[in-house]
Amino acid sequence: MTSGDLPAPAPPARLGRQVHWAQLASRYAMLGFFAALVVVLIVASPTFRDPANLLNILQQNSIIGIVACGMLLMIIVGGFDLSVGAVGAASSCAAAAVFVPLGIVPGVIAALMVGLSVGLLNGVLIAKIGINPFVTTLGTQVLVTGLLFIATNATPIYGLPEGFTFIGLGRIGPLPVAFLIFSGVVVVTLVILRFTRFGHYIYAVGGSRDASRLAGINVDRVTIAVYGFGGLFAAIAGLVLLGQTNIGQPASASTWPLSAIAAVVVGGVPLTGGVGGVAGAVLGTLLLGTVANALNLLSVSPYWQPAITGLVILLAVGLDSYQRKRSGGE
Amino acid sequence: MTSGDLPAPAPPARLGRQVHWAQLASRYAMLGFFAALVVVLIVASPTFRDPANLLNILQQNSIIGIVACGMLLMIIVGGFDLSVGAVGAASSCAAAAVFVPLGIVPGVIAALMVGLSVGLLNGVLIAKIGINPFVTTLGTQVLVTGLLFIATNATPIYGLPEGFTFIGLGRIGPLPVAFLIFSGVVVVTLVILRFTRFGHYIYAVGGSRDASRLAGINVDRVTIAVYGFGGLFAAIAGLVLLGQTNIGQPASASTWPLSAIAAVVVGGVPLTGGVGGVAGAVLGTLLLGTVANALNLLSVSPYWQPAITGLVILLAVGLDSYQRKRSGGE
Amino acid sequence: MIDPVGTTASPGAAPPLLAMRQIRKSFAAGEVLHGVDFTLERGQIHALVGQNGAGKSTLMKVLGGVYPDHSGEVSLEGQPIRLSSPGAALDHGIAVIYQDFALVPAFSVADNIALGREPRGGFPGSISHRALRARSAQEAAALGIDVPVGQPVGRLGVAEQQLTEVVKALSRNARILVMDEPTARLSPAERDRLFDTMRRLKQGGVGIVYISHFLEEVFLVADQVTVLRDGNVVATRPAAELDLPSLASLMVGSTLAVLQRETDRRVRPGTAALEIRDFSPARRPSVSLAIQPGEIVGLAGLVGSGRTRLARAIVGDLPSTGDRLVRGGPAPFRSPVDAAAAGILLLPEDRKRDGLVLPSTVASNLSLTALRGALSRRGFVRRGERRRLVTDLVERFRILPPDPDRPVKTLSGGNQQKVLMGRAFGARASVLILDQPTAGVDVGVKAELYGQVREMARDGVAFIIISDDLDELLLLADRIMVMRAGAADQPRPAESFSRAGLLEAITRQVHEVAV
Amino acid sequence: SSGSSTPAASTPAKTFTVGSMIWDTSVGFYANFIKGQQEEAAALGITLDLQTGKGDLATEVSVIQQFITKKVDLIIVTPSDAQGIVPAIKQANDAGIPVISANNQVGQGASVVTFVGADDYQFGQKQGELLVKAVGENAKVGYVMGKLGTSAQTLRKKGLDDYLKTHTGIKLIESQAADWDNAKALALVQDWLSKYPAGSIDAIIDQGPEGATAAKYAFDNGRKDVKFLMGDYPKDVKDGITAGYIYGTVDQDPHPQGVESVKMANFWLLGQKDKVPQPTYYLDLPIVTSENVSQYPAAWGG
Ligand SMILES: Nc1ncnc2c1ncn2[C@@H]1O[C@H](COP(=O)(O)OP(=O)(O)OP(=O)(O)O)[C@@H](O)[C@H]1O
Ligand SMILES: Nc1ncnc2c1ncn2[C@@H]1O[C@H](COP(=O)(O)OP(=O)(O)OP(=O)(O)O)[C@@H](O)[C@H]1O
Ligand SMILES: [Mg+2]
Ligand SMILES: [Mg+2]
Repeated sequence: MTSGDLPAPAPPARLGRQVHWAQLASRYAMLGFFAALVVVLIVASPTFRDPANLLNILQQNSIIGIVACGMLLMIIVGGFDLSVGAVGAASSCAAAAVFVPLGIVPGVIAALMVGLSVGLLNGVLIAKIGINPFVTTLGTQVLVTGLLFIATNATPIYGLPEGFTFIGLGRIGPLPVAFLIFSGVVVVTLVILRFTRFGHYIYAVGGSRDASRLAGINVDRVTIAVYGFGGLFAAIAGLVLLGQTNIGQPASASTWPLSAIAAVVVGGVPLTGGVGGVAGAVLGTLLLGTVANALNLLSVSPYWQPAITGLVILLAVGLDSYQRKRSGGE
Repeated sequence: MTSGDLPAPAPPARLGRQVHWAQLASRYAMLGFFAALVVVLIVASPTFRDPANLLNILQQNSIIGIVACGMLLMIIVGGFDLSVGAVGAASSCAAAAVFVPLGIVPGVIAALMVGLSVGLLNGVLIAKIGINPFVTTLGTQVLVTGLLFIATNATPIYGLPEGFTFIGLGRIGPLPVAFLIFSGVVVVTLVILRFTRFGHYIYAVGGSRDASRLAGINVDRVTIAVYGFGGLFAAIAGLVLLGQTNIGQPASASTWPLSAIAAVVVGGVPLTGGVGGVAGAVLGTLLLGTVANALNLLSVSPYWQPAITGLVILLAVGLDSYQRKRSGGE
Repeated sequence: MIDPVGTTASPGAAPPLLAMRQIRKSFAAGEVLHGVDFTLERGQIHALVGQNGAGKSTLMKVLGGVYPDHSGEVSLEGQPIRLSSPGAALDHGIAVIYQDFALVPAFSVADNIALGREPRGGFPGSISHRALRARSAQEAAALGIDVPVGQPVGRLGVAEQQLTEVVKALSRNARILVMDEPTARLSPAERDRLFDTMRRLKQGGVGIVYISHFLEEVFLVADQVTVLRDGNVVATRPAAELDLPSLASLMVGSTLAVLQRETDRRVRPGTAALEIRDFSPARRPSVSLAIQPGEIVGLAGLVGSGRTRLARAIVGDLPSTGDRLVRGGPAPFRSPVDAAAAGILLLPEDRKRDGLVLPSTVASNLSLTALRGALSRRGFVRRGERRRLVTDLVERFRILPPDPDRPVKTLSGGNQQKVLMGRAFGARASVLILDQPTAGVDVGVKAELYGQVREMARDGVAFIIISDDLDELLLLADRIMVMRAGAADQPRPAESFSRAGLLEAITRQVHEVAV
Repeated sequence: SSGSSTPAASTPAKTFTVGSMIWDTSVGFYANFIKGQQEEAAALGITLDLQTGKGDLATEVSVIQQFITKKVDLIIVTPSDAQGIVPAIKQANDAGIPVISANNQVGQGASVVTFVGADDYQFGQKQGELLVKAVGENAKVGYVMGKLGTSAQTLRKKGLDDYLKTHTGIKLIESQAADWDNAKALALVQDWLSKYPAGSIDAIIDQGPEGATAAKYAFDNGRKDVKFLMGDYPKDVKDGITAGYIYGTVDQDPHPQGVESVKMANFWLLGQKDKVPQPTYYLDLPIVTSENVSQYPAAWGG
């Protein structure tokens, strides 16, 4: 459903239904780039077009995708979150620690609680105290990681119930469970942004805090809630991670924040806030994920992979931005 | 001179002569926090007050300090740079590679060339193509690191002349050479921002691109030049790093971008651009450096150190922001 | 000297709709409202006038709940209330049109009109975008205001932004309506329509606070007038008891010189300082015009008539076709940078978006354009020179408070406009294009500014002045060019226009189009 | 809980202070290494000042410098790069502070008392041995590496490459980096499994233990044709070997390295220098497979 959602006039500039054409064009530029890439790969590599592989791509990128959805909300409201990695690691460790004695459900609840509370803490520090998102989330990231190391001595937590890998690696029919969870998160994000007053206010606050406040919108509450969702989604991602590795890894997930922000921004969402749609986050995630998969399948030397990835990012976004600029979009 | 420079009305908001008091207060809040910390440590720890240790602090934080000065310029102009780490590593490797056959001077030149060109590339991509700073510099970071890995197979470059450690670890009289280089960079930055037309334009462009454009400022050129400086400073830092380790290490310096941005922001410079002064960058660098040093001296368990660091950052900046918010500074 | 009837309600009589008592408000820089009393009755249009920086907007922001840290009591129909936040003020039925707008640029006009009171959708917490668009469009129509409901506000001209604010505020059916210089950026037609609406609301018992620097308008609509000076009330009188000169003198504390056309100034013959031939902003009719050194040409027209577009195209900020000649030579500007280098400067109409560098100080803003010239040598700023220019401009343009080191965003609207003017005048330009240069500037200073313009014209600077204030054009311009829907009449000598004639010329085409 | 001073149990004339710098304590591997050092230090009544290099060479240098200003009696270093740490060690030499390196070597140019442990180059060679033991002389193998540029990655690779020079029949048909990250290793293995149908790849060898998850995944998805070989010996790898979806691993047990490093430090400080093997004191790197898995407790996470 997600990719089918792309061409639909999701509101990157909150123009209600009808999208300003520059935005539309640019969205299509990125979409076109992605489509072209996929087509080339399908033609070039039999392994790539193997459905099993395509499903792998979906499963492998579900984690970052879930994080990216939360990141999208925080970017639209005018911030971002560097603590999602720490939250992911912490929540998966919390889950693992609780699983072993108490079983699945309490474990899941523990994880979600960890994510939600760190997220809300971020929100309060940003909205009420007025610390900027960068310092706030960098601080909580360091803090949470630290507490995690204290709690675990930096050693992984082993001994989880076999069954739990279902979340991370299991399938329902042909579809990876992780991907279904991702899809669920995408739908939730979509509904929030498109159909709820809260979502509308996320755009408003991101577009202009002052105007929103003067219109009687409770800017602080919106901000705090958004970071709450960010933390919650990171925790869900942490659970999926746990489901893939089956061990609680304190040192894991450290690359999530940059990867998730990258996914959103590559998807054409500016960091300035006030605009953007879930389509962008999904598109960016899949684009980066497909590139990584392709590089592996084509056995590109690991020494070359970063360089090529960098080039692809710059190329894709460059194309996008340049045309956006020409069409006076920004 | 740097710390002596702090209370002086350096331009966190380009207030020329006298500083708007909210800004002043907030600057003093952070400064007070720093002073208090230092006093406590001097009283508490004989090792800390040992001049040798104080000089160590200056030397150890020179690298991040140099990077932070470049970062400051890019933040004031309304962006930032995630590629400084890659540039630092690349330039130190370039220097190392050139040293071995050709000697010091060509090595230094090579390093600076690497830094400058990557910086300018960032600037062009941001100003001319219109890619946002996050994607641009993330892209070049990955790209540069990748090329570095290709060139070196990710293995360090050995066999540098002994003498070169002078830059990183040597002393002139009591003063660490690294710190003298840092001071030089600080002075250059100060002069640019306070006394040159270019510096004034940096604040204008960061404050409002549209207004600057209509006022007849060549916004693109200013932006490109700023990122050029950012890359150049990162290269200088790379040379100092090389002087500390005497090997060109492709995987080094990956933490520079976040550390440098953190230093600047902790110093009270908002990421929104248009305001800020070199004093902030210096203050932030020294504050974070002192905390790290103190935690080591007090033999705080490595597992506890991140948590405490996180707390300190949030506390310091929280204090600052909260009071700024109250006094309507923002 | 405070009129008892206006403020203290006599016992027995119903308490006033709104009573503000002893309002004080200070900023970091000091107190700006020194115990202000203000009373508003039901169905009253109460004009609030005063010089730039007098405290009008601050007082109204207190009423809007923007400054909960004020002191003094506010009571609504006798009941004391706390204005703790904008939300609280709105809940009390107080709607404010702020001088520097409160719009979300990325949102459509419709979204902005409905901001904070979006229609519910199918399920709790949901929103119906369809209903929202329909309702906003209908609300705008009901007020007879024509705004592009679907457009993002960020791409609108100031006038359209202003109209959006009007619809937004009027559609909240508030008990108290505050309008902070709503007409500063409107052309005559919109003003009249706005006044009709105000009178209608007044019939409905709404209390309206109306702030304006067009004193004629005050007498047109206001029942009651309160005059602020330096944060103090100097008078509260029924409008009927006042006339223009007396009101003006209450404001400035001295009588005003009557503004006259000047007759002695001579336009210099010879090669035009700036000439455009068959020149047209992208997808607009083409225009031809030649301006001599020392000449002042006025551009008159309705909102949307294309004046701003033309101006932005001339300095190369919007793409254009046709020829542009500077002092006889071709000048293909790719951007305002080229124009500035050739001595042609545009003073933008939107001081917040395109004009000022808000985080910077008054000094930085004033010296910004001049830096490229005399203020720097070999890339280094000549700080002494800069200081001198800045202090001179602050003094010449009567910028209040006269503190060059203030962040410009802490200045009052009118004073911000003065800074913008000062910046353009401080740079050695040969052609100045001023788009709505005196918007929000008080009468006293306007006279001053006109003097400055004429002085520079004497020194051979050529001016294009875009203004919705017809009197301004008639007073200043040597020739006036009327624009309609992007097309332009032949420029005619200003003397050849009567005020009525000019107004007719501006609106004519529109009627024909309507037919 | 602070990993520092523990009062001298059996008080000798003076309690020695030993500074221990570990290049990155957030690496799980070092948890038991640290435990070993702390236990031994406590037993010997040595004050152990434990510091982390935060995985950043410059920080490692500054930690050493602080040990020098603190005037510790001896420094134990676990550097991230043998050569990169040399200038700092030289400063310690100049300050007359003896240095012992553990787990990772210190390179040419500075003098250390001795090296305690097993270094990553040997580790790589041992993995070569294991590989041959697993697949014989002719095989197609996928190689999962750690984060590029980390010393463990470069040295273990060098060790393996050198070992395989004499076993030319074994081809590394794939070699990618998974950054010591379980999820990345899993994705990588998934991609390879879709690329190489049964029979076209014989084994996948991982520089670290992160591949354990991937091994289980392959096993559960019917790819029992691929042998999985790990590096290091945490609980999940032990479980994997016991359960049979991991062929074997090389056990670099961090705990004894920690213990021995402190013990050697103590001998040296007490002047019993003859008890300190020089220039190197190698601890063995047992190869663990299903045959002997039962006799080795997991190196950590046990
Ligand atoms: N945020 C602020 N910080 C500091 N001073 C301020 C701030 N806002 C307004 N002021 C000061 O308060 C005084 C009154 O400003 P205000 O905007 O109320 O004037 P005004 O009557 O609306 O003038 P104008 O007619 O130009 O709009 C001015 O001197 C202004 O400098
Ligand atoms: N994306 C944009 N960014 C900046 N300015 C814009 C943008 N889009 C339009 N504008 C400016 O806003 C103006 C539209 O508002 P307006 O109708 O007042 O201008 P106009 O058609 O010239 O009418 P007027 O004669 O009243 O100036 C355009 O002329 C243009 O200069
Ligand atoms: Mg005002
Ligand atoms: Mg206009």
